[in-house]
Amino acid sequence: MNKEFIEIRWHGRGGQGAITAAKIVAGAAFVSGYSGVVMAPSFGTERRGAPVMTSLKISKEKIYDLSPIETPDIIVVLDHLLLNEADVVCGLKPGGVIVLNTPKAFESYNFKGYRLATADITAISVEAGLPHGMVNTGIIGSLEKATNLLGMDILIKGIEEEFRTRRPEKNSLAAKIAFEKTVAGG
Amino acid sequence: MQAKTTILNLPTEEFVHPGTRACTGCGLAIAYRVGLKALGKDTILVVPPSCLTVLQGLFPIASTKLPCLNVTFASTAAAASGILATLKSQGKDNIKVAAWAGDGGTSDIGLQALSGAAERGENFIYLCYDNEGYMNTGVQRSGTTPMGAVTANTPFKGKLQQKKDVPAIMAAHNLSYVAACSAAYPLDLFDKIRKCMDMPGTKYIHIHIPCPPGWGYEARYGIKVGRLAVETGYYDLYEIVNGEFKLTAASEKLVEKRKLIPVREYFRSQSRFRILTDAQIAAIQNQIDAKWANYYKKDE
Amino acid sequence: MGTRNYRRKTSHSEHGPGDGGRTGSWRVERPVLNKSLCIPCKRNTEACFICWLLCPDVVISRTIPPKIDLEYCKGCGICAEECPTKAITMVDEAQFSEEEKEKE
Amino acid sequence: MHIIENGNVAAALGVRLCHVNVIAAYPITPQTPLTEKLSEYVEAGEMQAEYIPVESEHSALAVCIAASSAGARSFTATSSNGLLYMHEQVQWAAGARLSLVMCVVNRAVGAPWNVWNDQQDSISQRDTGWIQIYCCDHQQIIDSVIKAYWLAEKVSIPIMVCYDGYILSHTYMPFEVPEQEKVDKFLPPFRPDYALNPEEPANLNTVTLPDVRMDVRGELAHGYMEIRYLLHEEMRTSLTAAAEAEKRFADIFGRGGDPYVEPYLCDDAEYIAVGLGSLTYQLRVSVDTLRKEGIKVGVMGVRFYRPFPDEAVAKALKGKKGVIVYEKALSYGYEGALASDLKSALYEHLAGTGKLPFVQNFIAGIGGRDIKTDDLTQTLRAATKNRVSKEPVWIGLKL
Repeated sequence: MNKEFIEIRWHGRGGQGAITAAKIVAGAAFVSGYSGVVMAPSFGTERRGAPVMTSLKISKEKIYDLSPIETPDIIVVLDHLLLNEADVVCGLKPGGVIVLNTPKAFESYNFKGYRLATADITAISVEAGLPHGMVNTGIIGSLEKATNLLGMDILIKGIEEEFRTRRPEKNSLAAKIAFEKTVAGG
Repeated sequence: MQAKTTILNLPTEEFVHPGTRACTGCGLAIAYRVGLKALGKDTILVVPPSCLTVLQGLFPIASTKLPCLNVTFASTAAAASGILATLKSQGKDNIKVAAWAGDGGTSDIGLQALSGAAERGENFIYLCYDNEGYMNTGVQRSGTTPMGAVTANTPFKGKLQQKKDVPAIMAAHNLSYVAACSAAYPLDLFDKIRKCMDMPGTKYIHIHIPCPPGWGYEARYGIKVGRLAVETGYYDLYEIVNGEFKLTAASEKLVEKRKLIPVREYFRSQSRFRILTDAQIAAIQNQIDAKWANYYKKDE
Repeated sequence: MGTRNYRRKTSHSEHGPGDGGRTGSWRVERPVLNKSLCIPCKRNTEACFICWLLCPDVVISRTIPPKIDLEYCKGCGICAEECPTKAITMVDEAQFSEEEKEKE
Repeated sequence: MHIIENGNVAAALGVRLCHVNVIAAYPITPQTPLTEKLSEYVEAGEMQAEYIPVESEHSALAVCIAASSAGARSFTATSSNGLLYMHEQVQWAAGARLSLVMCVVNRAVGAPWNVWNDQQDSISQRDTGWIQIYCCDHQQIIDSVIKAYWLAEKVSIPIMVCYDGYILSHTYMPFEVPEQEKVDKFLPPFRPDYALNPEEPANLNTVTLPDVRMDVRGELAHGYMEIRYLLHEEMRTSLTAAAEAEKRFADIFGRGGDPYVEPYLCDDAEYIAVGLGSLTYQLRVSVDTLRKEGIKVGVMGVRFYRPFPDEAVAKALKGKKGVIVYEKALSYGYEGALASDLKSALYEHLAGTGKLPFVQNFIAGIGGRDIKTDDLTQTLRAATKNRVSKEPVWIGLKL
């Protein structure tokens, strides 16, 4: 993966916190020296429960192109059921990474030509002490495990900063557990 | 209870200059002149387009000695809110804000902004001077034009609909003070403005304004026509203080007297009602009698 | 003659009399006071002043006797109509000579 | 300090830094998060301001007009039909010479309903007597709000700070938040020439006659025409004041540039793409691609759209072969308003020199249709070969 310019597309449901997760990663990328960071939620009428998308571009240079991501390097899916509803891998670069929150086994998926990473973030988050369904911090741990992009330290710092008034330790714990438990393909 | 103001103790300071462009015998000019005496010097006015815009003077001369912001037709109460916000941010709590708008500017185009401001509880006095039509543009019907009145755009049949009851609409906003006044009873208007001035939130005062060209009577009879509206029980003077309705002044006395002048006399005093038939007048008389029967009942 | 250096660049009006001009010229009839009928005049004390209260044009003074500013009085006749003792009567302007009018 | 936030927050922070006294707002997508954020600042005590949640946009601007007339620094924001509903008040604020700043978060106008970005809303207010500034990123949004207050108060003309809905308003990117002390140094407290008050009563915005008239002191006062002429004249001279604002800002904050246009690789270019807002930054990517192919092309963003910086524009376009104008709005029945304005400036300054470039107009992104960088590159490449069409060409139209 070209680490000068990375495009990540996040798939979640309205209310699931995909935007917050992307924002945390954006912030961590910026402090890691990526001066170009652009995070754009899918525009329009966001409704709780409906599928939503967020795109994140990370670059060493200022980003002038704010148009939607067409060929992402990484796809993050916060709910495995979205696989049935949307073409989440659309445009994913060959050899691109799919980070998937799923209770199912890694082996039960077959994404030819892509690198898959899975974890049961829903269960991990509960284990970390978060309310059921809060998966947007755990998934960051999986993303880091799958991509080795920014380093856990800086991501944990970002999570604790974002959630400073809302259970910061439990949120960072979810990311840490997810990092450990994520199964990533080669 | 507040002592009633008399002519002799009415403040002598005038806030309106002579030589305005108001029509000869303008009812608004009387109410405005006395109303400003009640409001006093430390007042900022807000005025939408209306006869008052003309009365107030054309650039660069103002007929009014109080600061005034002329605003667009639909925005009176919102503009009052803006001035209030500024005064609040500047800590100037001694300055009052008063909006003076016509019936069209209140009951029709300005109602949304007024409702919004009243709901927010903006602390100002809104005075609607009701000459029952768009007089400034040449006498067209408004929401408060009464049924049967011939106007420039109800030329033959007269207005077919009832007058919109704006004070009732405002009372539905749970205001601290709503009152109905008349230019023919300027001291009652003075006392009501004074009474509500320090009450919280939005205060609404409706003023019945005889209009010689719009209503069709000789200028000299303006006060008499206004008084007839009250004495026939057709237009009532009242106030609603924190939800409590009470007839006031001449209307209150009518309850004691138990005797109304037939409304026919009011209608026949103005040419705008010339097309009302005896049957129509009788029907309106019945409505008035029913309304007053209710007042009498409450009085017993 | 231009107005480039006028004080304001907005419609910013300052107050003064006679925006509508000398509105006394609008008058068809002139109010004339009969002091012998006027209540404050008769009693020589502050009283009545209904004419002052009801004048739409601020042209009647609250004095004994009440004075009417004919420069601006539009001649509506409300004062005459409402005077409880009929001390004010409306008189056709034509009855006043040109000379007299100029004097005012 | 750099933060990563969305464009609406950038605007809200700018408003907070300017110590605005009165805020009035009515919700409309995609502006809503901006004024929500301001209500948060006010309720949390992070900002000393009166926040009026009005019942309509018409009233929002009414509140600001009145507040400004009474001496308060005032702010509102809107989008799309909200701006159209304000239209009467927009004109009023300019005629009353009020130093207002309003953010317009650009969105398509109805009918039919559409919440996505184009610029038809603010372009339709072009002739209202407001200064219009267009932003390309969040740094420009926050800086423009601050500069706009200085300029509006200097010239007594209201200013719209326009930025693309969603593309900027809801997109997160890093930007520097100016320090409060520096903003206070840049922007002195608001001291209007006159503020409504009983000690010095005046009747404002009264009926004004077609001709001049004597005032109470015996001095001749303007007629309506003089008042309106001065609005126009002072809008023209506000171009100079804008340059002063830019320079003062650069001196204090160490950033800024040309106040009117933002050129990229224009000096040696033969063809120049021109537009308003974030689109011109996207066009930089196309320009980079075409430069690699050896095509001498540049892009120029017009930041200051009204008053129109005709001289700066003509100077930048002088000697070019072609001007390719990309617009997210148009004057229905003719062409994009910016294209017309550019033609007018070129004709005025270059007619007879034999150096008039052709002007090609593209319409893009209407109602939020995705503008793909590839499409921009292709259309730009095509336009450098031949003028494509006399009529504006709609990019990505699927008819």
